[in-house]
This record gives sequence, structure tokens and C-alpha cells, in this order.
Amino acid sequence: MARTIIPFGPQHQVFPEPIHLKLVLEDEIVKEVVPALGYVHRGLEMLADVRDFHQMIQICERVCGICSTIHAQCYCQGIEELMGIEIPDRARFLRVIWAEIHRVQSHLLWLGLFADAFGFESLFMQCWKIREKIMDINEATGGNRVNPSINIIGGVKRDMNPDMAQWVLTQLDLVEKEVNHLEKVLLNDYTVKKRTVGKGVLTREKAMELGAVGPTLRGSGVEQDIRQIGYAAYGELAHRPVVGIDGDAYSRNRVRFLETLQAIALVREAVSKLPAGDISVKVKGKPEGEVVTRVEQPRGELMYYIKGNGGKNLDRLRIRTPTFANIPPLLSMLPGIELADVPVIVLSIDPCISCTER
Amino acid sequence: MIKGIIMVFIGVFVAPLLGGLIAGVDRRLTAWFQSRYGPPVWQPFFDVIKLFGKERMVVNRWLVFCAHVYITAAMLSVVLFFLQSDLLLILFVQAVGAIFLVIGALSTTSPYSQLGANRELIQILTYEPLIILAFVGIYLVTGSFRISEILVQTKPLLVSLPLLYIALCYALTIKLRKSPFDFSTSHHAHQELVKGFLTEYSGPYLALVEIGHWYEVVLILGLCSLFWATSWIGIIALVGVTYFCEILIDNVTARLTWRWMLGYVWPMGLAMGFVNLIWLHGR
Amino acid sequence: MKEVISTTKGTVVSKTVDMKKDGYRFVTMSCVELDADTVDILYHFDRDLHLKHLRLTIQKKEAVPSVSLVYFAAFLVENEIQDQFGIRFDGLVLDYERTLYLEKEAPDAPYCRISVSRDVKSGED
Amino acid sequence: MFDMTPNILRNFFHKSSTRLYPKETRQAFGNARGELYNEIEACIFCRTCARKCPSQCITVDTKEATWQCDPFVCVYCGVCVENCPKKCLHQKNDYRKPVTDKEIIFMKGETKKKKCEGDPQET
Repeated sequence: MARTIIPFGPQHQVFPEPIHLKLVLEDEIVKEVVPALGYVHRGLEMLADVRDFHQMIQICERVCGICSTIHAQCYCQGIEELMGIEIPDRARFLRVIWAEIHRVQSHLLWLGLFADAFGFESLFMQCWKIREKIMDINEATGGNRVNPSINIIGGVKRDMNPDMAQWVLTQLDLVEKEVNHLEKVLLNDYTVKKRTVGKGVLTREKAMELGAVGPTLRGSGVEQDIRQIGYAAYGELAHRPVVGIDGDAYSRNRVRFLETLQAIALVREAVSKLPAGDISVKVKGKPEGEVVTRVEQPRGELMYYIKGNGGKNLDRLRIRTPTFANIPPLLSMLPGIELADVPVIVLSIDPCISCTER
Repeated sequence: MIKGIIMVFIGVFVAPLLGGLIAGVDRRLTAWFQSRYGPPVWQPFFDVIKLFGKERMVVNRWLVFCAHVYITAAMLSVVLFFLQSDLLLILFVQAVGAIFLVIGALSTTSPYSQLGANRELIQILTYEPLIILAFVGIYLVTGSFRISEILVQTKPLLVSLPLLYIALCYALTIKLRKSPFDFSTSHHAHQELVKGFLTEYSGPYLALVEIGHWYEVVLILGLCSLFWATSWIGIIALVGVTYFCEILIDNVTARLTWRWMLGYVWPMGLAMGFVNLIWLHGR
Repeated sequence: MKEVISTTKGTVVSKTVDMKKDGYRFVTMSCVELDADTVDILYHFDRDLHLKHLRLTIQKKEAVPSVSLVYFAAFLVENEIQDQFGIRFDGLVLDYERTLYLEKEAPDAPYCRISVSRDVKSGED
Repeated sequence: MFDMTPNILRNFFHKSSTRLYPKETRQAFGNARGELYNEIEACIFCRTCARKCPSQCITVDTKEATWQCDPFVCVYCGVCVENCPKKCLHQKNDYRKPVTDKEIIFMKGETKKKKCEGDPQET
């Protein structure tokens, strides 16, 4: 067939969020890709001008619906650094617990969406069914399903009593059992492998050069994870980044699957090491100065640049989300592949478009 | 004569009802496999009724014509089947309908529709030889292409044509648009081509295509039933088990590509068919 | 923020090339409005979890040399700054002409507190 | 090839994971932050909730002694509840029922200048 231009998106069933890719095809082979953004731009960074810096926590949470707690955690961490606040140990561990619960949730969501991208409907439903348990944990511990809103400047809002922690662990055991049932399907199934192995290869060098982050980078064999810095309580917990080798969609899938299990293990460890004490400190004063702070989101490195001027509003809040960094690598992966593989490869970077555009 | 009229009646009116019911049961079973409740069994009928109520919007007149040819051909093939006519005739009438559906999709300028139509053509090219092969097998056993001759057999065909039956199941999977062969269009949200070659069919015309599909499902399941046509229990058991397996396969496989289908279904289907035929011949 | 290196318009590209040679990964750029006329552009780089920043202070009207030829990944964020702050980048590998997020009829610099107004006489802004 | 089979067969022979929602509901968690309501008798209309709210869904008129909240703007973060000096704002454990029309929760209390024990009016 001759040259065709396929408008892929902004409303396409495979995309959870609107992004437009103009695909130039020849015989179902992609020759060129031009992305277009701007369908869900909300100007959240600009809200820092009109809302005070405490209210921004809830707004930062809403940058992304899936990794909400981690956004708020990053923001609070930045403000605390600016104001020189040392948060209590218990709060640091609690932040890790909620962040890792969120990672499990986000990765399960992604595994489902990924399965959906290659038309594996029952696997998609299965992943989301398991995820529902995590949402229940969120609701029971944090108060809401998606945006638990537990981070505040100076610590966390809610405590986790031993009974609750035990309940969380038993729920996570169930989740782990079910996730383990999926291992064979996600990593071994003939049809899944057929659709993912060797698709959208991103070499190690290319990944570094194009600034890939998170599982996309680790899938290409680079051992980099912001958690290694040891922010919050990660310095006191045993973990090593999960690394893939081949840099294809299968490898990224494997990294995310293993990270799900790793996150469950991290929650267990954090609960067992949970120190006693306060969960927050009193905050006085206003932030002044500038700071760059980073955390590891399920999708990769999340960076906040915060500039305060000593008033109650911030001067500038800049959010660099992981998907923003992963779009250039995506563009390099697409040319030369079949149309049928486009959804799989686009999904393999775990695109979060409302994150990207903020 | 009266029997003939009854058969035509069954073919025209009962077959689509049966097809819709099968679609409803299919959805329900799929939902159970996925740990959901699923829609009511009557949902496919509600869907079609709703489609008939929609505005008539078409990009060109060809589409309207093609949708009508498709449903007529599908209906005719089912009627011929119930009249116990010639298998080859049924197949070619059905193929005309399928081809017209693709022509309709090709007549539009939508890239999704075009690509879907190309893929559908490849699918037709893949399953038609398998069905013909199955008919050849039937002919070798019974000595006729006429269904009335097949029905007088005393021994189920399945005993002598087991491998050809599996080959026919490949064709059934493709025709039912089930995973792993649901790439030209599918019932679930379609991840590559939106609605594939059905993209430009809309409203009442999509409803016609949907009803045509029900006819085709009945036809193909009818062909399957010929393999154990000696008793009613055999027919029901064979068709039931086959359809159940289809749903199961739909739920345990990902969607694959048309390149894979050409490289897998043809060799496998043809090899199984030929082995079966050689075995028949050597007996 | 430690390790901030100041640069000028003339040296920003060469310093970025140095960063690339040293094996740094491009993280992103941030644009910060200082007052009605000047903005800060910060370039963030990372190597082995260690951040390094370049700071470029410029007038809003000035065009900034693009680093997207050095780091392809910079094209997205440079287009974003073009959209949000109305600053022009010279030599972008893929220039959306301020339509990455915005429509043609949108205001010039929605993220500036004091928007740059369009100069009618010269036709272009 | 068919590695998913055990999983879906397990699903097939077990109870559905979904619920027929309006007919069947799950019991709310004790800690959940659901519907917001105000004990208007105790409210002093100090406007703390309105100021602290990140989504600015609460409007308070001190003079008229009215408190209103747009539940479709509210994000159920619970900041107002934590900051209420009189502890008269509460959140129930379950969510608001779905509705077809937008509505605003409007409450009118008594101005606190005159001390009286008249019944609060709710509309």
C-alpha cells in the first residue's frame, strides 16, 4: 500500500489520555512520527502564583492521578528542604510505605493497560482486579482511593497503627499471591512474547543520550533509580534497581513486573522497621530560596524546581514529569516498526499525558 | 414444500435471533472468565435496536449498498444451508457478502477503514481455503457436496475428519473475530485501528452489518454441526464445546499480527487438512 | 541548589557540549521569570544521581541559542518555554512555532505575570 | 502458549469481583473521607475552611451566616475538617450518591452576635 498518514489520537482507544501522533506509514510500516501535545494542559504550575504553598500540596497531587502521593511527597520534600525542616523518622517511613503502595497500584494499572495494548483483554481485567485491593488499602489507610492526600509539609497527616499495618500486610500478601499467578503469563506466554520481544528497542547509549528515565531507562540496562539517593527512608531499606538488558518492550514489561514485587517487599520492610514517634512537626515561616528535588515515581525520575520569595505564594514551581523525559526516546523507537506494534511501544514507556502537560 | 417454507422461515428469522443470543451468551461467559458480571444476555439486541434508531450518516452511497449486499448474502447463505443445498454454493454466496463488506470499507477515504479492509481481505484469503479444504474432506467421505446427502450419514464425520475439523476451527476463530485473529475489527475497544474496516459504517447500516454477522456465526456453527449430524445431542455437544473453546482461546491469547497469521494458520491448517486427506485416502 | 554555573548566551551551547562530553544526562530546563524584562533559564543535568545546573539570565526579548542539537531531548522543553514565556529559541530541531500547547490566537506569554505585548509595527513579536 | 488458562478458569468458578453497584454496596472503611457536612449550629462562620480549601469550593458569608459548598468542586482532601476551629465540619465515611443535576449545599445558620437557641434552618 502507498504512503498513508494515520492520525493516531488524540482520542484513540489505546491511549488512556490524549496525545496525538501523526504516523506516516508505508505498507503498515511507520516512517515518521510527529507528536502533538496540548490537549490536557491545565496550567497547574501557574496556580502556585495564586494558592498558598500549603494548598499546593493538593494541587501537586492532582498533576497525575496515578502517582498522586509521590507528587505531593516530592513537593513537600522540596519545601522542607527550603525551610530547613527535619521531619520525624516515623513520617519518613510512612511516606515510603504510601509511596510504594502507590507504585504497586500504578504498575498494576500499567500492566493492565499494556495487556490491553496488545489486545489481551482478560489479562487487562485481571491486573485491574488485583489493583482494586490496593485501592482499598489506599482508602482504608489514607482516606481516599486515588489521592489519599496524606503528605503535609513537615510530615504526614495520618498515622498507621499496628492493627492497620498488619491488615495492610495481609492484603499485600494476597496481592502478591495473585501477581505471582500472572508471572507466567506476562513473562512467558507465547502470544505476549510474540508481541513484545524485540519491539521498540532502545539501546543503552540511546537511552542515556535521549534522557530516558525510570523503567524505560532501566529496561535498557542502566542501573539508575532516584531511590538510590536515599531520600525519605530509602537509605535505610535494602533495595537494588531492577534492570533489564534488551531495552525492548518485553524488557520494560519485565522491569515493571519485578518492581511491583519489589515494592511489596519494600512496604513489608518499611513496616517492620517503622520507628515510634511523632508523625509531623510544626511548620513556621515561609519558604525562601530555590531548590531542585527529585523522587522516583513509578514512571521514573520526577523533578520539582521550587523557588520561594518569603511570601505565602511561590515564585515559581516547575514540574518535570517522567513522561516528559520519555517522549524523545519514544520518538526514536517508533520509526521502522509495524503499525500493529505502535500501541505496544507507546504504552511501553507508560505515557501519562496529563503529567506531561501539567 | 411446506418443509421448505419452514426452513426458509427458520433461516431468515430464527437464525439471527439465535446468532444474537449466541453473542449475548458469549459476552456473559467472557465476563465470567474475567471475573465480572457482564451485560444481560439480551444486550446485543438492545445494541442493534439502538443502532437502528440512530441518524443515517454515510460518507458515500456505496457503503449503504455494500451493507445491504452483505446482509442479503449472509441471509441467503443461511437459507441455503437450511434448505440443505450445495456446500460450495453456500460458501461462494457467503464469500460474495464478505467481499462486498470489504469493498464498502475500501470505498471510503478513512485510513483506519482502508487498513482494516486490507487486513480483512487477508483474513478472507486465509480462512476460505481452509473451509474449502474441509468441504473437500466432506466430499471424500460422503461423495457429495450436498448437505442432504451428508445428513443421511450414519457415522459422525468427526471420526474420519478430526484434523480437518480443527482446521475449520481456525476459520471459525477468524470469522468470529476472536483473539488472536481480531485485527481487522473487533468487538472490544480495538487498540490499533479503532473499529477497523467497520469504522465508516454507522447507525442503521452498522446494525445491518451486525445482523449479517449473526447470520454468519450461525452458518459457520452450522457447518461445524455437520461433523456430528447423526444426533441432536451430538450437534449440541460439538457446537457447545467448540464455542466454549473459542471463548477460552479468546481469553488466553493476545492479539497477533496478520503476518503471524499468514505464517501460522496457513501452514498449520493446510498441513492438518492434507494429512487428514492423505489418511482418508490411504484407508 | 548546589553547583550552579553561570553562563551567558555565547557560552551556553559550548558548556552544554562539555556536559555531554562529561557523560551528563540532560534532565530538563526551567524558566523563571525574574522581573518584567529578565528571565532565568536553568539547565539541569545529571550524572550518577548527581545534579549540576547551568544558569542563563537573559532579557525576554533576546533569542536564546537552542541546545536541542546537542541534546535532542531539549526540543520539547524549549518549545514549552517558547509557549509559556514567549522566549524565542534559535536553531530548534523541531520548532512548533508556539503551538505545542497553545492555539494560534492564545496570548503570547501566559506564564509571565506581565505579558509581552505584540508590537504592531514590526509585525512580529 | 495458554498460560492464562488457570487464571481465567479460577475466575470462572469463583464469585465475581465486581458488584452490581447501586443494588449492592461495600461497607465503607472507617477512615475514608466521604461526604462533607457542616453542623451549622456550632459553626461560627470564621471562614477558615474557605481560606484553607485548595479547590476553593466553600463560600462563607459571615454577615448573612451562610455556609455553602459546591460538592462538584470539592476534592475531599479533608483540609477544612482539620482546620475547623469549632470542629463542626465532618466527613462521613461513604460517598455522596450519584446525581443527575449539579447542586450546591447551602446552609444557613444563626448569626452569633445575638445569643439565641432558635432552630437552624436548612434548605
